[in-house]
Amino acid sequence: MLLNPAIIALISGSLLVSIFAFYALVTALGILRHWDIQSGSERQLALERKTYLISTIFSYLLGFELFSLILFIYNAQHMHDLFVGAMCAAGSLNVNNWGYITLVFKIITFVLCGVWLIVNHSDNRAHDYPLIRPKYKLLILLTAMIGLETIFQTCYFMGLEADVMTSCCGTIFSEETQGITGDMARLPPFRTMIVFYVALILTLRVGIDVLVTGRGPAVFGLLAGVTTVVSLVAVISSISLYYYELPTHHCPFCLFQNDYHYIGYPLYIFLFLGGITGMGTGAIEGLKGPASLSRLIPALQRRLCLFSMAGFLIFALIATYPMIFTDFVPDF
Amino acid sequence: MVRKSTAYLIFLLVAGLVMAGLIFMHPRLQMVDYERGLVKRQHLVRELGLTDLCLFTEARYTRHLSQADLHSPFQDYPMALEHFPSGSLVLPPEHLLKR
Amino acid sequence: MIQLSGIKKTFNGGKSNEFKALRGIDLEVALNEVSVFIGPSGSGKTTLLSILGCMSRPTSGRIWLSGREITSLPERFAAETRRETFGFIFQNYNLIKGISVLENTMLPAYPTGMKYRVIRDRAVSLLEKLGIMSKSEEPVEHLSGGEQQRVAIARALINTPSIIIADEPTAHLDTELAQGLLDIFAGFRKEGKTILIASHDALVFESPVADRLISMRDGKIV
Amino acid sequence: MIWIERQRAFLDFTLSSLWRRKVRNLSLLMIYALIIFLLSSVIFFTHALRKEAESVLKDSPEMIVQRVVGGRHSLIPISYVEKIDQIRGTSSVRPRLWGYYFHPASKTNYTIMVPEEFSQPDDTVETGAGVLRTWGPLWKGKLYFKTHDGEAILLKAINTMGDETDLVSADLILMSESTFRKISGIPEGYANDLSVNIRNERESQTIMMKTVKALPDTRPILKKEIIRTYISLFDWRGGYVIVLLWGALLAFFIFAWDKATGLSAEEKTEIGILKGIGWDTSDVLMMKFWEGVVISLSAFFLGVIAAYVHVYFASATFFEHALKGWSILYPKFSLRPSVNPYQLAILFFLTVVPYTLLTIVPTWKVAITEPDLVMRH
Repeated sequence: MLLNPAIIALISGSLLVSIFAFYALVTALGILRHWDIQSGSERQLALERKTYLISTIFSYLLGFELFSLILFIYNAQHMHDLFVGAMCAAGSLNVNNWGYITLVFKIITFVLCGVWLIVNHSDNRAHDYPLIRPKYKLLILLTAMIGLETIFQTCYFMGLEADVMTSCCGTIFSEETQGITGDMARLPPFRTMIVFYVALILTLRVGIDVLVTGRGPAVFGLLAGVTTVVSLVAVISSISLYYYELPTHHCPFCLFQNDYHYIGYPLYIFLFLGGITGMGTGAIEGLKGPASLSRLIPALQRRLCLFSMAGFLIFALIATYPMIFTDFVPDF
Repeated sequence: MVRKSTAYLIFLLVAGLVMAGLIFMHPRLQMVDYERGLVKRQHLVRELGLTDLCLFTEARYTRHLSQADLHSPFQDYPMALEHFPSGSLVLPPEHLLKR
Repeated sequence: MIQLSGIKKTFNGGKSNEFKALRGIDLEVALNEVSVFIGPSGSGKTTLLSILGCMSRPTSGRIWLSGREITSLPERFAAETRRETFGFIFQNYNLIKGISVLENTMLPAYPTGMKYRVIRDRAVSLLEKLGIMSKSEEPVEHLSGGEQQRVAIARALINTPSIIIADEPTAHLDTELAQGLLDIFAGFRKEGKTILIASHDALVFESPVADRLISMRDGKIV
Repeated sequence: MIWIERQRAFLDFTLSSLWRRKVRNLSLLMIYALIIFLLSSVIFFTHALRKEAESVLKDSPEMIVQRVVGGRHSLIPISYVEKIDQIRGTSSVRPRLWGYYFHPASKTNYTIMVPEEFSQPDDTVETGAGVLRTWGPLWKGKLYFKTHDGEAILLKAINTMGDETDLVSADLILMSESTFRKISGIPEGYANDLSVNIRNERESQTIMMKTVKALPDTRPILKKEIIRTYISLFDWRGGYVIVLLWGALLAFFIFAWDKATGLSAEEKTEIGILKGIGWDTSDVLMMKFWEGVVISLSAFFLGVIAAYVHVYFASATFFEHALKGWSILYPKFSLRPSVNPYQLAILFFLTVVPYTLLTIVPTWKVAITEPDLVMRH
């Protein structure tokens, strides 16, 4: 177990977040049990008031999840010199089995939180809370994810021992490594980039459709999800190469370092902005059914779609920039 | 009269600028002075083969804490109670804790 | 036209201290009129006004405002309706102590997201019209009862509501001030506003301003 | 933008409302800022010390070889030098002569040391700046020493090292080898330990293993380990102080929570009025969110700026006492300012996050005040 301020902050922060998510979940389930929108009884009024509490808690949680994600990566970055062989966050996360799974869960909870808030926001626009059931059932999943994330993170920090031999990004994200990280690094950069640009262009094309005609938000949501994943793979397989100007350095974390002007932060933030709002566009498509929402949703979808396209575009610009303005050519 | 939120936002802006100035600009202004001292310190460390910072001078094992042996924090007797304030703050050196 | 049908309101339903404030009210109130609800205290006037003003929901029964049903609105929409349609003048003025007259006047417009300048100009013109502009920067508690009443009126008007609800507006005023208030109400009627007043002050219901008297007792209209 | 206008308006009201109870709110703000100040001072200070140790000790010898007798650090025969010299990869080995000297008059422990090349005569010493600060009155510019066999000698102090190197040299007294042996009583042919320079630092691990194999009674200490000792020392220390400060933090959060829960009847009426005149629950929550932002952000900025000034302009005066402990001699040092967004994020997480979360529920409880409350008398 290592004890540094960031670890204390992360563990205690996650614990608090889990407690609040759980509290909100219990409240939500209580609401579902007695919910009756037709009734004007005092109990129904009290329940409606509780919906405010849940929305408030989760909007705060989204902010904290983002912060904790950034702090987690930054801390992994900062700790790397405590472990033999670690050169950046990739190595610190690899010290024990919990590091990467914590990171993956943190990303998923953050994205889920964002999508949930989008659904919640659209539900609040209607007079009759048409989405209350699906929305609160989704909270079960979300809370479980937050809880698991907290447990994994605690295991990760508890299991840290200084001096442990670990591998650095050079080996984890290397073309010789077995397993998923190696697979991603082994992908041919050129073809991955083609897949990336095709996915991006398709998403934008469908996005324009959504903006102009209002058709195809579900496809857009799906494509946004796919593009997010493809983009992450593309970062590892080729985008990183251009930033490092090294033919074999595939690390997705070194981008966060000073040497690369912290470019990782805007890069990933815009990617997730695009991903969350894009998937949100799709997620509320299934909710057009209720009459009270049928008029509100398309307008909302257009706005989300616009944000999503802007997010992906800026991400693509940041990713493309070094390819144009560098002499470096990786050997394809 | 200035609108209250405007006044507050100005305050935040000023505080933010002061903070940013301290965090990002001040170190640069200090750089030259600091570097000069650092070079001297590094020089001295190299020349004399020093291994420790002179932060805690109250006892042998705190003054050269990386050179202390496993038992010196116990004051020569394993049952002795620690009684230096800094003894409660420092760990035995890393290489002795290795399992 | 405001229509009410079968409005009932029960407090602490199902408990030993259950209290039936309204026991079935059917009523139609015409717009652009001054309607005065009269009756002894505890007769349900205030409860009825708060239901009419979308402040609370009836236990059962429905209300239509110009044909739109407003009873089953969730809170956030009720608040919007309350803000945009109604202006309230409370018995105790209910101004927020410690903040200035001007800010108190502007408060109901804050959640609308209107431009600050617009709200401010409107508040200033209302305060000027009511003759208390000179005190606009003073904290409200420094004002006399009559002045506070006028601040409360200005606040009720800031969102240019079509319906004004006044609960015992003359309770703390001497005759002269009360008469002044009624003159202000008369002016509102001329502007085409609907005014609903609850009062057991003879000065109010005997005044020529009152177009219609609705008397209540024990939660019913009599 | 409607959204911005709304937020500005809520901020306006929050500020008016906070200003009304200025004594109470300012005292809350001050306590909050004080806590952030303490935490950030600790984090800034330990981080700066860690950085300093890393950069200063970068040039210390790659390996120190100590001899261990009976589990204790003992004198090492100089003949060991040759054996280590024969190990491939070492570039130079030299014996280090150093020790402690207790000066009874000032009740201070100094470090006496023999540099590799000492150009002064035997009866002079070079001292660190801290030595002359604490030694007491000199006699004709000379320091009075007692040798190991009780003999008194006077050594002239010259060439005091400047304040700039105090962090590593404050208590150093450099002298010639013969003077050192006279004072310390370390016999000829022995040294305290050996410092070894290694050509390629990556091989230090192998060389260390070879050393132990060749000389089983020695214990090599690698530079990497020394630096890591300092890194984890300061990280760990920062961690511990924060754990200790948890008490204070907790007390503050309970205080804040209590403040949020125990709203006075007057405040409740106010919320009731706001609801009555057309504010929605979410508007009240938004307004209260801005209240939290105003308090947390102000406290955060004030606390962090004050901590920065404390650590980097005032050399962490408040911590001097804790670091100094019982020692007489304390180095003068100024640290390289190195605050990064990472430290700010930690601070934010430790202070603002719990504060905000803890006030959600009480805030919500007030925000759902029934709008018709103001109509009931």
